[in-house]
Amino acid sequence: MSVTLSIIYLIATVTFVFGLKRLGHPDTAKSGNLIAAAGMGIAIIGTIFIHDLEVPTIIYVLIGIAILVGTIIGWLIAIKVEMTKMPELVSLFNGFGGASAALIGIVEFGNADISATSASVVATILAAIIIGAITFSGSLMAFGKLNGSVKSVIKIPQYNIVNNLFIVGVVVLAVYMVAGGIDSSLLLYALLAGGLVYGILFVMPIGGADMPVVISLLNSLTGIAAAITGVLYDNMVMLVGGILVGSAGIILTVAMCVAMNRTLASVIFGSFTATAGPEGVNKTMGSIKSTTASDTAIMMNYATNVIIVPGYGLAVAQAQHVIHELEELLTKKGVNVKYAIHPVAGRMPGHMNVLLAESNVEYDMLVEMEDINPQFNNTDVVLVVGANDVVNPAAHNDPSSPIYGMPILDVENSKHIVVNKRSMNVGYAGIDNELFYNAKTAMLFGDAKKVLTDLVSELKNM
Amino acid sequence: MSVTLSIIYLIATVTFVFGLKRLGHPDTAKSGNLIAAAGMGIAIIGTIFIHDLEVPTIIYVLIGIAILVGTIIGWLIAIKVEMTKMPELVSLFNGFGGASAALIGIVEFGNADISATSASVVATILAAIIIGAITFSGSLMAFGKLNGSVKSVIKIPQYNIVNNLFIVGVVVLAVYMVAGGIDSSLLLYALLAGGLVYGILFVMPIGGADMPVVISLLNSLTGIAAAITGVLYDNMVMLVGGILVGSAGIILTVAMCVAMNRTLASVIFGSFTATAGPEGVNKTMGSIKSTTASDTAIMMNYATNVIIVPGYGLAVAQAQHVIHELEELLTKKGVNVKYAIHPVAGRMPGHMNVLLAESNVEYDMLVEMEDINPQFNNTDVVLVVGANDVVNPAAHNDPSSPIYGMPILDVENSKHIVVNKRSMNVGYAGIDNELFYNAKTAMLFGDAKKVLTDLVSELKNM
Amino acid sequence: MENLIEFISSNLQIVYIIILATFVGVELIKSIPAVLHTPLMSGANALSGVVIVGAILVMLHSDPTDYLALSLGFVAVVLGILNVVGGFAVTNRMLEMFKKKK
Amino acid sequence: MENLIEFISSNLQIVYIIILATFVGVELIKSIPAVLHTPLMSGANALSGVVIVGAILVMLHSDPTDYLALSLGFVAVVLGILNVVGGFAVTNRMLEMFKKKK
Amino acid sequence: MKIGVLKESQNGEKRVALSPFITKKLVEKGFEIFVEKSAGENSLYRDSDYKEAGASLSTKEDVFKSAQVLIKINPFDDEDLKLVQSHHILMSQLYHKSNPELIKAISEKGATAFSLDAMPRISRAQDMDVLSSQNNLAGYKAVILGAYEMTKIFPLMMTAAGTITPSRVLIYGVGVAGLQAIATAKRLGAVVEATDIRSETKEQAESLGAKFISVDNTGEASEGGYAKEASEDYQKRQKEAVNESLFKADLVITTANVPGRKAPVLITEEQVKQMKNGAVIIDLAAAQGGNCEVSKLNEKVIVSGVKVIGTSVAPESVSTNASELYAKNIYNFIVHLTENLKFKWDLEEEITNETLIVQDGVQRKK
Amino acid sequence: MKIGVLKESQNGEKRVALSPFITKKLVEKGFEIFVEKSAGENSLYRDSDYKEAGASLSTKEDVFKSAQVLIKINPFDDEDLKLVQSHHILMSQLYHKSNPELIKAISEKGATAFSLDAMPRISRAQDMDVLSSQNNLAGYKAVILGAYEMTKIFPLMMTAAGTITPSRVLIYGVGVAGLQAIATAKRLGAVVEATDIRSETKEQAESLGAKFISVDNTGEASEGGYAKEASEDYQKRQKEAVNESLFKADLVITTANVPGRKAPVLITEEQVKQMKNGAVIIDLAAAQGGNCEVSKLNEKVIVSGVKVIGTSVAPESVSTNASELYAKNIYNFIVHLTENLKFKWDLEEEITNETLIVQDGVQRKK
Ligand SMILES: NC(=O)c1ccc[n+]([C@@H]2O[C@H](COP(=O)([O-])OP(=O)(O)OC[C@H]3O[C@@H](n4cnc5c(N)ncnc54)[C@H](OP(=O)(O)O)[C@@H]3O)[C@@H](O)[C@H]2O)c1
Ligand SMILES: NC(=O)c1ccc[n+]([C@@H]2O[C@H](COP(=O)([O-])OP(=O)(O)OC[C@H]3O[C@@H](n4cnc5c(N)ncnc54)[C@H](OP(=O)(O)O)[C@@H]3O)[C@@H](O)[C@H]2O)c1
Ligand SMILES: NC(=O)c1ccc[n+]([C@@H]2O[C@H](COP(=O)([O-])OP(=O)(O)OC[C@H]3O[C@@H](n4cnc5c(N)ncnc54)[C@H](O)[C@@H]3O)[C@@H](O)[C@H]2O)c1
Ligand SMILES: NC(=O)c1ccc[n+]([C@@H]2O[C@H](COP(=O)([O-])OP(=O)(O)OC[C@H]3O[C@@H](n4cnc5c(N)ncnc54)[C@H](O)[C@@H]3O)[C@@H](O)[C@H]2O)c1
Repeated sequence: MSVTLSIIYLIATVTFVFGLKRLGHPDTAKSGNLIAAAGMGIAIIGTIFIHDLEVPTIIYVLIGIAILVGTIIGWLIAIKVEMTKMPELVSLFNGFGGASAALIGIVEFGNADISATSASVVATILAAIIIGAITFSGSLMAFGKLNGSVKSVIKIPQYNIVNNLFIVGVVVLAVYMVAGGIDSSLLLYALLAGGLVYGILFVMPIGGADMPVVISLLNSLTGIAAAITGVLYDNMVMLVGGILVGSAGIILTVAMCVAMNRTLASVIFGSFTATAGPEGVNKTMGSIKSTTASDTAIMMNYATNVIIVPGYGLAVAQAQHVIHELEELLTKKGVNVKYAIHPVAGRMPGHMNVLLAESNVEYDMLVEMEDINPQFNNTDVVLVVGANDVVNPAAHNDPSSPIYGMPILDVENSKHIVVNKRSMNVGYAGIDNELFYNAKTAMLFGDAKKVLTDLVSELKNM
Repeated sequence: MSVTLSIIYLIATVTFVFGLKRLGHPDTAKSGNLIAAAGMGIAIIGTIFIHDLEVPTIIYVLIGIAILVGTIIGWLIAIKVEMTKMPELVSLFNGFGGASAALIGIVEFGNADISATSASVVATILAAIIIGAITFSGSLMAFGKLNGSVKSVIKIPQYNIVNNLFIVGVVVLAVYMVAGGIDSSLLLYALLAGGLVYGILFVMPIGGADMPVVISLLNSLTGIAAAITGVLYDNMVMLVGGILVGSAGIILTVAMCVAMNRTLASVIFGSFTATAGPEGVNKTMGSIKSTTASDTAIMMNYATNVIIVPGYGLAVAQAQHVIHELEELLTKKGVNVKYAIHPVAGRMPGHMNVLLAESNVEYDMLVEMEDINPQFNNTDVVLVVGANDVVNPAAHNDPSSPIYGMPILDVENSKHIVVNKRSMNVGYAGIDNELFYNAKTAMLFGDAKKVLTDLVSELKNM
Repeated sequence: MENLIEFISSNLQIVYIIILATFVGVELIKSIPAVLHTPLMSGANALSGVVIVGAILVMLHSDPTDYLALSLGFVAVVLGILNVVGGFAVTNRMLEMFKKKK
Repeated sequence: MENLIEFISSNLQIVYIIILATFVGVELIKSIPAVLHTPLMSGANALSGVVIVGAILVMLHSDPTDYLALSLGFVAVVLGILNVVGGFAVTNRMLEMFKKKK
Repeated sequence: MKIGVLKESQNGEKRVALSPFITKKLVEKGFEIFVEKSAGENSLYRDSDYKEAGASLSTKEDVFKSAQVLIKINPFDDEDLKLVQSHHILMSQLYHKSNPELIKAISEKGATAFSLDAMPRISRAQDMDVLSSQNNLAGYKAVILGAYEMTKIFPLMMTAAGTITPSRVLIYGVGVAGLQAIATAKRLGAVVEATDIRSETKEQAESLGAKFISVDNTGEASEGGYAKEASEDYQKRQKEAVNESLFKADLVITTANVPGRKAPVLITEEQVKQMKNGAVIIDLAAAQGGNCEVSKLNEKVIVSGVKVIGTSVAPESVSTNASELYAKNIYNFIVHLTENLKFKWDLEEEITNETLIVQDGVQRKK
Repeated sequence: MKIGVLKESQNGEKRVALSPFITKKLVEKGFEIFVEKSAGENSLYRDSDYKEAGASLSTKEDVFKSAQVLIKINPFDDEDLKLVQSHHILMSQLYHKSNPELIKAISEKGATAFSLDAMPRISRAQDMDVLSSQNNLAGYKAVILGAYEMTKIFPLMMTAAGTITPSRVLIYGVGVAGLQAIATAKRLGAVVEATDIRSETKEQAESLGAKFISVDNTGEASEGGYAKEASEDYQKRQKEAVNESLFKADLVITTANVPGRKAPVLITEEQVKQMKNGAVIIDLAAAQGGNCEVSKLNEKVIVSGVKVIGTSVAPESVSTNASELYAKNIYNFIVHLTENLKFKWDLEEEITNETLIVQDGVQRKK
């Protein structure tokens, strides 16, 4: 390989590392993405133009067309699709990558004289095909599920066993081919089909909420497929890039499971036991969305206006000092923070005042209900801490509710609502709260003191 | 190379990575060290026994003797030396490593047929010799300085220029030898001597307080020398291990500079401007030692008894809520925490009580002076926050002092004392405080609120 | 097993590269905020499109008359570049929310 | 410069290994508490004693009559092992303070 | 609609039912307001303030003549009753359960009367709830009064002249007044303990920094957020649980009430005698018979070194705030009852139904 | 050595110079203590408590007869002076600069007298400093008194019946009393502002949560931690800077003193008239002439709706704590002056030198 190309690949590899590194922090993520993209760009261009092969023009033209077509389509899809459809898009693209790897494998299998080729090369080719196929069909399946076009969830009890037997079969076949140096396109297509089927079988039983984890896992697999192809061509940028994606992807997958309070095993194999959905979800009101301290922290960090709604739970948790710390921290970061004080928040008149005065919150940060209600429109994030009845829209909407007619804080008008409480339990009035099921609301479960402390640490690390 | 040995080296390399990783956290550091040591052990044993050379027994015997002698001496030195002498010991050992690399280079230079050897191999050999020599003499110099046996500090103004010219000369000579394929032992010894001299020249002007930084830098160099030798032998464990040490060492060096509030450049080149020593050091009282929030946090984390001494500065910083958070956190970690309340701490009677009550510190955590004074003996860490006069031993020792005769908190009896204040400024009584110059005392400079907040974050990450 | 050992000994440096790259990947991603999980997944996905390099190589090496290989290669390039371009573009859009204010 | 390029192209995998190992080293050490600086330096120092492997190789390869090489190699082994053993032992002692209580 | 504001006649009372600020708001809504001269004096409102707000000032007689709705804080007295006519609508705290004569007198006149203390404790009535608004202030002032009467200070202080131990404060009854008393005493640095028959108050007391003394309350139940009368057995258990704290307390504030009944006796004379020399008891339930056996309304009794102060007038002593809040309650109440400046007389509606005691001479509630 | 404790005779005074606890400590050291009957009564100490502590109880005459050292809080009065003999050593606050007659009378008796208010403000004297220990309590009690007298509450409260704005408290003089007043008012939730002639007090006031009103004080200086008398120019600047806050204040507490002089007048009658209706001024400097022009010692004057209360007796109202601290000061003082139960008469030593006003009939200090 030419030295120039080697150096280009080296540089591309380094951009991948830096890109990934920068993607890990909100402030640098954008530039990280661009750096990696640039590296990818030079790697592609270098590959096309720097070599000492005699390549007929037609091939260049074909490559050019392929790249042009792919670029345009990819670009259009990416910029047109709604934000909420992003995860399925990622899945789709990932499937394409897998397919590409599988196709390469197939071509190379055709090109090679299998019986004469070293076992390790054959193994590499077959691995690329199987893994590529799995990621392709698996990703498409995930895409379909997220998309809503695939709905079926298989409910055979011994499903996992069947599933695992199947993939073992595929691997055995591959080993057989490698060991025997068998050059049979029939078997090859059997392998390919096996990979494709397994991808579907693998993803099928997993619930929709777990899809992101699965996509991440499949993504990691695509990385491995790319790395294997890299070994095939002794191509370092593919090898290292693929491994980076593979290892980072696995770690990311685990992190996503942790963030969802699940284990990877329970996502993949527990698909049957965990169909009930998170506890405390009210059937008639729909489902709740829960969030984490780090997500909330980032949301607040990048917000312009934040309103904190304290309630009785703040007093129970004795979290007044921490909330003041949070407010100070946000203010220092240039966020406008205010407290919305509902007249009957807490359990005695002025409860919130006493509480917040104790932690020396400035009096002019506390805003009365009538004054703050018009401001919610203009608010990026409302953080409700241990309040419930005072933000319950039933007071407006439900004449049969015991709190009907009570004025409430109109937090629903703001862009995002984060509600911290320990559970889905009711407040003083003993009634459910529709707000928690609002599409804009994310629940941040936990004792207020603990949760706020976490928020503060997360914010400090930004 | 035999596969077994390759795998052993691979394992050793992995242990190095894990070892380094674990060394980065206090809870795992010990095991990290042991893991790395184990890896090193198998690499050494593997090297001796797994090969297909015909080696006469005498050489095995010699190797055995060398290893035995080195092990015994190294072990004895390591376990006998006082804790305070550790840094110089590290320097000494590091020098030995460098010397070893240089010796290898010399032998290989002798073995090789230079004019027939590829330039890159010759370059590698010479690089090992020069770098090994620099680390050897530099480390010994650093050892001597820390030791007190070398005291001279050169004060020639254009020193840096001379110094840099010298090393450039050495490098030019080496390049000349590589390019010309010159096989002259005379030049070789000139190179060796050049490296040795430069090591001395390099370390000589640097002040004693900066020695740890220099040692870390030299250590990093030794790593690079090892890596170069690895390239020479196409030996992966040396290569990767050396690079790991080299890169980790550089980062560590920079981190040490940051922790000392200096730049690497100012340590190496600024040796002449910064001879005055840190500001605010009282000539008659000796020198102060400053510390960081992370060090203090670790000390407290591993302490059994901690006493907090609040003073007027705590009130000025309005850090009462944070100190309560710190105290709660420590208590949760199983540390016994108490506050020592001096009767005239602050600026009004009961100032500390008012302050700490505001953050809801339990009354029974506050201990009066007479009751707490006997307990300092038994205390691992005293954290003095914004107090000064009330812990000034002049009240006991100096009849001419305006506070002579005032009872004080006997913090000096505890094992470690950490004093947080913003500067070396005096307190209410307007007098210097000997405590700050005590060998047991470390100053933690900064506004109390900021410093305590940092302490809390550090502790949370443990 | 034997094969593995053989592979290791004949591709020793590759093995080191794989191991070290794995460490790098793991260390880089170890502790990132949950809100970045999706963008990061998306970015990593774009990177996995590096397989396009292989697809291009397939085409470059193809005999212009080997239509099967050519067309498979063509499809592989299209899919690969889709993965790359789409992946980076989507990631970029996701990261819009982290625009610095002030 | 030319030499460098030549080296890179002929030792491509080594270059990758060096770069990746550098990343690993940097990422591992990036953010460690100051109190661990000294033990870490000491631990890294012990690791740099890996040069002993080279010293052993020198001796193994020496002609038993080449007294110069042998004695230089001998000294190199002694110094190297001193670095290793002393380094790990000192590090271990420094880390005594982090004994877990309870 | 014409609204008349009467000057409070009860001894020591300093509040007034309507503040100039609220007067202005009512006038803006179209109400006509007649204020008895110097009605606001003791709450620091000048007659001129009312005039500026758009009210007319006149004598009591003229107020009765001009206005249809008459508002007050305390129950209407004999002098008022003389002036009441059948078209009048009276609004004040009537305490109708314990004041049957008054209700009878009003009925006989053929008039209509709302009692604000009968306000149901439901969420949407919270802004008309005078008991809450006034008890809240009472809780605060009880602590101030206690701190004023004591010969000790509240907070812990470690000084050069020795350590002053913090005062111990014990609160009986963790309702509105009790909670505010806890909060205020805690702020001042006292060690606060509290007890209540309703077990849900434990968390509430703790949320304000008090230690709650739990008494096993099996067999007792609360009704719609109020306490029921306690059984004898409970009283015994309560004494056992609380005595230790009581005998160490420097200040005791009692706020326990059972709506519509005599207040429970929680501290007997015998217990008082075992208390610390110099301790102070503030009995906020004195008007309802007192939680302390020896307390007398509006008197300071000293029993073996313990000062027992029976009072219910605490809100009067913060008359400015108390009047503001009462006025806001009245405002919300009137706005709730009327539409286009006319009463809706929606008797199906809970608030109207509960508070309307006498309608056109017919007594609706007992 | 025999020490006699006299009952305070000054009107309204409730303290006593020695507590039973300290009595016991002195007895344990070997001192003999004679206590006038019922001396501790108003501080809640019973005669029996003293007896248990090892003191003898007797009449005033007998105390003078038995004891050599006589201790008190307030200056010795005429009745005391009749009983004084030349061997007596008197200890109390004598305020010798403003009480020349008293000093003369003592000198004429040929007796010896220490004045505790003359204690130098040096570090090691802090535990004998009665001004600090008593002013500290005065600062606390002044706020309680103010809160008691006001018709508003201190804290901000957002309630269903509307929002109560926090009270605004203004403190003149940020010495010992002023600081404690700031702390106490702040705790109760008021918005606190403070001013002082000494600029170093800014940081101190802020460390307790008050806003400091800075007055340009070039030209003024302090001596050994005390303020000097302010120039007229300063007074003008001060009024300008503070007036805005003064006219908005609900409670004003003045504590400004210049040692050995009449207290500076900081609030004129004209200013009082511009203040809020219902505001309260507590003038803690009333005994030194008062910081407010209209204040009268131990009286409540009402000037155009503003209550002005001149008092210096605040510590008496927390007599238990005040007596404890005073006793501890006296204890430390006696321990300091004696060795083996005998006076050291070390006149070189600063504390002895400064506090010993009359020695054997010779006046040492003016
Ligand atoms: N202010 C007054 O004067 C007064 C007097 C009497 C009654 N009320 C009534 O009290 C209610 C006040 O409304 P609100 O919104 O303040 O309170 P709320 O409706 O009672 O809700 C409080 C919420 O806080 C959560 N919580 C409790 N402890 C917590 C902890 N440690 N950490 C995090 N969350 C915690 C609880 O949910 P989890 O259990 O799931 O955590 C609960 O749902 C109104 O209904 C009002 O009418 C007020
Ligand atoms: N308690 C009383 O009643 C009373 C009354 C009057 C006088 N005094 C006197 O006051 C003194 C009290 O002793 P103390 O030890 O409490 O106080 P101190 O001796 O006055 O020392 C306070 C220290 O806090 C530091 N500091 C100030 N602001 C800070 C901040 N924001 N963050 C961190 N540190 C800060 C200052 O050093 P930097 O500037 O370097 O930060 C200063 O040296 C005694 O001398 C006592 O006699 C007491
Ligand atoms: N939701 C609303 O609209 C609303 C409005 C105001 C008050 N409230 C609630 O109503 C409840 C009662 O408030 P309140 O202050 O008017 O009550 P209250 O004045 O009737 O009684 C005060 C307290 O005394 C307690 N008590 C009675 N007998 C006792 C005994 N034997 N021993 C100990 N304690 C005894 C009661 O439990 C109550 O907590 C409170 O919980 C309050 O929060 C609700
Ligand atoms: N180091 C010690 O041993 C010790 C002991 C006790 C007190 N002190 C210090 O002594 C100082 C004085 O204490 P004090 O309370 O007894 O003082 P004080 O009673 O004499 O005066 C009270 C305050 O009034 C202020 N003042 C005087 N004239 C004023 C004017 N015209 N305008 C505004 N303010 C005016 C003074 O500056 C002082 O702060 C304080 O700083 C205190 O901390 C020191």
